[in-house]
Amino acid sequence: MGETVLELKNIVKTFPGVLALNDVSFDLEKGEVHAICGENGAGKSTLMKVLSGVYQPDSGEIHVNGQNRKFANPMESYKSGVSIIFQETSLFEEMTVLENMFLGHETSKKTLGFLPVLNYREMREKAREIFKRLNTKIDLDTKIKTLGMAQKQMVEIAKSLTFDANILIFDEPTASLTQREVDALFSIILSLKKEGMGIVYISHRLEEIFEICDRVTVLRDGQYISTKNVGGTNKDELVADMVGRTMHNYYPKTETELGDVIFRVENFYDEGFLENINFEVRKGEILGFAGLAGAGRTELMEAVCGLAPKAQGEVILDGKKLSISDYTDAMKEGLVYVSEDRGKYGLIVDMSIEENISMPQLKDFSKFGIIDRKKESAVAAEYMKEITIKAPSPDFTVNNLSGGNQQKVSIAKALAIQPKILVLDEPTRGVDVNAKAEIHKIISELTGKGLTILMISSELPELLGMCDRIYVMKEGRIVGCFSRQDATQDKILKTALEGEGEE
Amino acid sequence: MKTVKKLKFTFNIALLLILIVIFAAISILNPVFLSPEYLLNVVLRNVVELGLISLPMTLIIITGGIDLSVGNIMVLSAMVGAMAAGRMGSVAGVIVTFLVGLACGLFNGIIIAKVKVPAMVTTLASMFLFLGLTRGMTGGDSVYAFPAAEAVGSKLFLGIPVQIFIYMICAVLFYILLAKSTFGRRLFGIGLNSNATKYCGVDIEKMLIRIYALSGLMCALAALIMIGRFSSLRYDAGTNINLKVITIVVLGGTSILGGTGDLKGTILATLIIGVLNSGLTVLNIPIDTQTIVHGTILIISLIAYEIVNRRTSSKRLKEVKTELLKKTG
Amino acid sequence: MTTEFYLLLFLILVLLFLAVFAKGFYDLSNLMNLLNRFNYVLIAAVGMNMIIITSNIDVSAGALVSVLCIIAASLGKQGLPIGVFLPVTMAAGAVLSMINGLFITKLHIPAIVATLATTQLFQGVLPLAVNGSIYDLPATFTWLAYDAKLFGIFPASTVLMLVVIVTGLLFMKYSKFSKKLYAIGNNKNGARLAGVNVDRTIVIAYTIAGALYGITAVIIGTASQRVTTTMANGKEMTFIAAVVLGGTSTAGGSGKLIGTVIGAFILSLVSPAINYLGISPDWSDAIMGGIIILSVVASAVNIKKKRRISAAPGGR
Amino acid sequence: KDTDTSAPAPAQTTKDEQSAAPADQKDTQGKKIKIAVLPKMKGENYWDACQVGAEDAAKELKDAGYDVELLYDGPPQDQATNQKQVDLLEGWIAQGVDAVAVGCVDASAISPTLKKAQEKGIKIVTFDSDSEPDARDLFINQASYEGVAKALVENAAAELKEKGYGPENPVNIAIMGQTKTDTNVEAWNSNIQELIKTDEYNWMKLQNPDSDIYYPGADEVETQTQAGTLISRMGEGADKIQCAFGITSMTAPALGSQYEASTNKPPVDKIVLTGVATPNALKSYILNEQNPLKFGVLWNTMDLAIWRCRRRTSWRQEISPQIPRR
Ligand SMILES: Nc1ncnc2c1ncn2[C@@H]1O[C@H](COP(=O)(O)OP(=O)(O)OP(=O)(O)O)[C@@H](O)[C@H]1O
Ligand SMILES: Nc1ncnc2c1ncn2[C@@H]1O[C@H](COP(=O)(O)OP(=O)(O)OP(=O)(O)O)[C@@H](O)[C@H]1O
Ligand SMILES: [Mg+2]
Ligand SMILES: [Mg+2]
Repeated sequence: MGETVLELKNIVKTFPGVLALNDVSFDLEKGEVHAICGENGAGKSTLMKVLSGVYQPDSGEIHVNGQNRKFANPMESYKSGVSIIFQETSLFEEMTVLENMFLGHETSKKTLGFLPVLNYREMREKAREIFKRLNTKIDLDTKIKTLGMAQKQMVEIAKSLTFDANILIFDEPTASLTQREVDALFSIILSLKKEGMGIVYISHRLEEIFEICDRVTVLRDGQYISTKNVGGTNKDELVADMVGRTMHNYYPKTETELGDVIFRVENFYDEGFLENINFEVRKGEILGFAGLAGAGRTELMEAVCGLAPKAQGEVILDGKKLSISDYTDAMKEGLVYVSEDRGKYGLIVDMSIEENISMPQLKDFSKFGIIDRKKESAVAAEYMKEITIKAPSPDFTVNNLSGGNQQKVSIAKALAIQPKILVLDEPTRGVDVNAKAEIHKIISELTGKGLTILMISSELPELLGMCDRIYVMKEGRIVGCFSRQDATQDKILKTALEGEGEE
Repeated sequence: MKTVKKLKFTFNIALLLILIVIFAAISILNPVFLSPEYLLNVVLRNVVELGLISLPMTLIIITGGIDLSVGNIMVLSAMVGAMAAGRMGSVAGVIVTFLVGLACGLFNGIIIAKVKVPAMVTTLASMFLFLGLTRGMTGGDSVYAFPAAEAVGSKLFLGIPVQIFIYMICAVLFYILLAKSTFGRRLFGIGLNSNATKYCGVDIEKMLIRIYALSGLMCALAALIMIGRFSSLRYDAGTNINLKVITIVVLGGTSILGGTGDLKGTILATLIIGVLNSGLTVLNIPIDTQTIVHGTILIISLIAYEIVNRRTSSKRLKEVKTELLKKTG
Repeated sequence: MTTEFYLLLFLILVLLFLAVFAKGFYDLSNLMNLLNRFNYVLIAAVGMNMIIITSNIDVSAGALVSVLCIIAASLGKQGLPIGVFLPVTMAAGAVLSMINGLFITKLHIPAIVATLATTQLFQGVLPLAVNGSIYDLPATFTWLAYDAKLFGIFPASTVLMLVVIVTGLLFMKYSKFSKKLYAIGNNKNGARLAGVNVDRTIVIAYTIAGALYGITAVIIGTASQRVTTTMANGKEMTFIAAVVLGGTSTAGGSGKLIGTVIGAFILSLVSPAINYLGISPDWSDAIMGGIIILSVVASAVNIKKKRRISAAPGGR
Repeated sequence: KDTDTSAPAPAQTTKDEQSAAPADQKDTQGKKIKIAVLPKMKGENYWDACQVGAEDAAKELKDAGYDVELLYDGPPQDQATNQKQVDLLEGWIAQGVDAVAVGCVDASAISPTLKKAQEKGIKIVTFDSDSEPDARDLFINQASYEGVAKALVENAAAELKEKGYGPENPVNIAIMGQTKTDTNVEAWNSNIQELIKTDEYNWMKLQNPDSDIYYPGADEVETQTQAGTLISRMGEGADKIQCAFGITSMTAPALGSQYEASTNKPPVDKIVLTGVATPNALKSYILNEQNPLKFGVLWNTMDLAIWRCRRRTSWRQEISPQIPRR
């Protein structure tokens, strides 16, 4: 391989009460893709933020292109050749694509010899060039808020290329992308790599690491663990490094006896979003929903649960036709939805575990409108034990929990409603390997107790590993259905892309 | 929420201390202040209207909203009520006052909840609207009190002004509503994360409309008391009230960003403002200086809150991490 | 179509209506009187617009302008010409408004609360500093309002306003700084990551607004030979209303200056217009409120519709 | 008590009354007397002059051997509401002041509190704008309601006639008050309207009370802008206004200054501006030949306040000072 373009030496970073990075070293060579992996909170993002000047390290050295550097803010690091695409998007919704790409480093020319005036023409040309390089077309004058996730991601990448960077950092770029978009992203990464760029790639999806990375560095609890050539390691070994022990079964699916059809959705329809949806599920079954982003899976489930007021169609549970006008009705009938976006829709993170659990059905936790706090606490404690939420007490604020535990709280909250049908939308998004396996185990156990689960996921291995049947959606329609035995990654992907398959 | 609650606890104690210090200082400087008659008939009586409106305002601010039109709702409802009383008698006057207050509150609530115009913008516009309606309808003249208003505004019961009883009852009811009831819990939910609260099956639009309507009703109640106390009211009587009420709520430790706050703080803050208002007057401190004192106390309390907030949360974060470490090994 | 476009349409309709029904409305003296009112509202609203774009707000603007009026008058009373007291007042405005900015950024106090507190300080300090109001101001002081007429017609304050608008429009389009303002209003954290010094930018926005309040104060103050200590109290609501009517969201990050210009003009128009229509100016607040409500409701409904369409699958 | 004395007393009364003070010296000397003065608002020159006068008077009384403490406070101009006035009054009542002099923002709103004060034995004097008659001991009326209105209309009519108007060439008038709750201003207003209905003045017409009577409120800027609109509506012709009365100390100077500021001024020999204010506030407009504000009803509020303080020891009579004319 080539020369070393980036070296981080013995980085230490503490936050009040947290040792986020403890003596971590890392290096990157020209033309390589170097993965960093580790569980939630391992320190991956922090390391990259130290590198890009968001945080300043307590001690340690940063060498970029052979020079020792100290960055006071991200702009300084950009200018010295390090570009980063942050985990949480940092785009400005109300501003145009062009304004976003050049924010903070607009090109300007001097008017009247002294007044710096923005040079829109030059910026426009540069932007067009970059999009040509990325092989994408986006109108430079549209506002970001009108773009979809994938396009936003593309703007982020384009933005990072407006600097003459030779080091590019992707912090979980694929968390909200689906397979097709991931493939497109990978071809871009590969071409950038060919151009000689050094790329840091952070992801929880280990398959991706084996697909495009050259080396992989593992962090655990802020400690440096190992750096390996991807060719010379395997998934189990990586995971063992990440969690500190060996793990074997990622998808602990227990085979259960399926009951009769318990739940049917017929002729479901929502103008502009959903078209003629029909599906059914048997008691105890885990029914998967695959599809590209924007295929309408979330929309479908929200509509079925009364969260999209304009949708129409029939929902039949236990042979009884339900009339659901809002989510309260759905909950009453035992139809419960766990959102894909924990922080935004799933949990009130500034409230305690018990308060979150009681929120959907406060009536049951109250007498004459006055809340029974003892009951709240007792019920929460029960669920914490049942699905092993790691927290000191039920009145612990959710915000202070790890991602995996937060996800478990949202599942506990759903379970407390005593659902008959549980809808899980991306139940393991952004959750680390260990917690993922635990959540899978919980899901399995629940079906063992007779619960029926509808599960949306963009990770095909997860669907394949957990589901009894998988429906595939495309543009608001169901375009395919596979049984556990027939389903393969290729078939599902093909159906999701092209819309054909056995209906 | 536990951190928040602990924090509130200490902050309320700080407020109580401020109240006691101010109270003691004024009483020492001019013992006239301590006479029960002055305390009841002036100090308390003068803040009842502000106090009554700051109760629903606390709820509104906790949901992340704001209502800049309360003072104008007050005067509009009192005015239309008084006009009705003149034609149809006192009872009709009371009913109309409450109906107008309710209508104004619903107007705000529906635009905020259904049309989704930010509360600040909606109530800024309705502030102009209600003020303008009052001004246009009266042409700048006063409206006069009617017997029912006098009964709540200028009569005594057991030697204590009637409105003080009304305030105490309302304060207790609102305290229970916010701190103990399911309704209150949902309000906090809306303030902290309205999306997630909606995904818990809470009808947020209905909740918001309800609290703005409730605010309108409380404005009408306060308006009755006010017109009864002064025996007449002019169109501009409400304009200064808007920001004063917000000052009280914020002084009481409710975050303007929504999601945190409690009514004990608001009640304490109401008392502080009341004692300051009347106390500084007895000390013959000119009104302008009084304004400075108000501003300074507000700033000090904001800074204190910020410091307490930062200290507690960073300390709490440390505790959390060590606890977690112990628990998970 | 944008909010600004609809507002402009509305404005044109109103102006046509007035041409037909309000006799004498287009008299030169009335138009110039209208401009006078528009000038001071607009100049302050330009500053307020910048502040609101960063998703902050300034409810102390009215009290601050009152303070600045007194500062201008106390200089003017000594016979100093406008060439002296205008810049000094602007500088004073910049400094005092900067204090607001510092409160907000350094102490992390939400803008509405911080400025609520400073309002009380401004209001209270003023009567202590000057006993009562300032009267009998000399001709040098009232020069701007009485004698300074461009081509014998346009009040010089209109020239000030035009300078502010043109500079403002160019500044918002062609300066790096304006991009930072929008970025902060959109996504404070994102802006920080993009290397924007958020705190400093906000403080500067308040400072610029303060300087503009200085101009407003001079226009208001020089309108007669007396300047009172409460001159502009309560005017902040009019400034904010102009910005909001102009389509700037109080959530920050969006809104064009041209909208604020139209908004300020519409609001300034109301009182004289209805007076010429034979209606008491007492109704002007109600009509202003009605216009703002209709406008924000219409654009909210419009946005909702739009969102629905762009969210349709296949339509990306 | 009867409040209205139609014939203005001669100005010299002021001087004569000075001798009245020492007469009561015996019962009040040695005892500390607290006198509170509550203006409608602070920070406005008419009322600020009252403060100066009150302070001078207090000093004079002290020099004369009385132990007098003067308390002077009132609402800021933008908050000239009865609530503020009542708040202050309550504080003074609690302290047990001996006398209060009030210029009432709103007669009906303040009267209950004034009555409460009376019950405590506090002497109540109202000035400028009266309360309800049974809520005070004495009302000092600077000028009788008819007197002011008559002076204004008489002079305006004379001036208008000079400019070529009269029964065969009628004029439109407009009036600028402040708020409808000012007892005195409203009395002048209605007296003016009565007067122009009489045969003598019926060629002065108030066309549309809605749009031609202005109530800008206590807001200085609003007063200025409405005055500006009014000036722009003035000029020659039946659809214009030829004569404007600014009948408060804020609106009269506002008319003067807005005329100066106006572009395309209505011709000075075709319109008349007039009003009620302190001499200082109108001085420069009157002196300016190019300004149609040629006269005003003026008085010296400083003396008014001096006088009030002095009178408190002998409550016997109602006094009206002269309306000085130019
Ligand atoms: N600003 C901050 N203040 C305090 N603690 C922080 C801050 N940022 C990160 N941490 C803590 O530092 C540790 C490392 O966080 P980091 O975001 O780097 O993890 P990560 O590996 O990127 O996790 P994920 O996979 O969830 O993105 C965590 O314990 C986190 O709680
Ligand atoms: N990547 C994207 N590109 C464009 N629009 C998108 C994208 N993702 C979601 N959307 C928009 O969001 C709407 C809702 O999509 P929805 O979340 O229901 O799809 P999904 O299949 O659940 O996707 P996901 O896998 O992201 O959960 C879609 O109609 C689409 O307009
Ligand atoms: Mg991360
Ligand atoms: Mg989805």
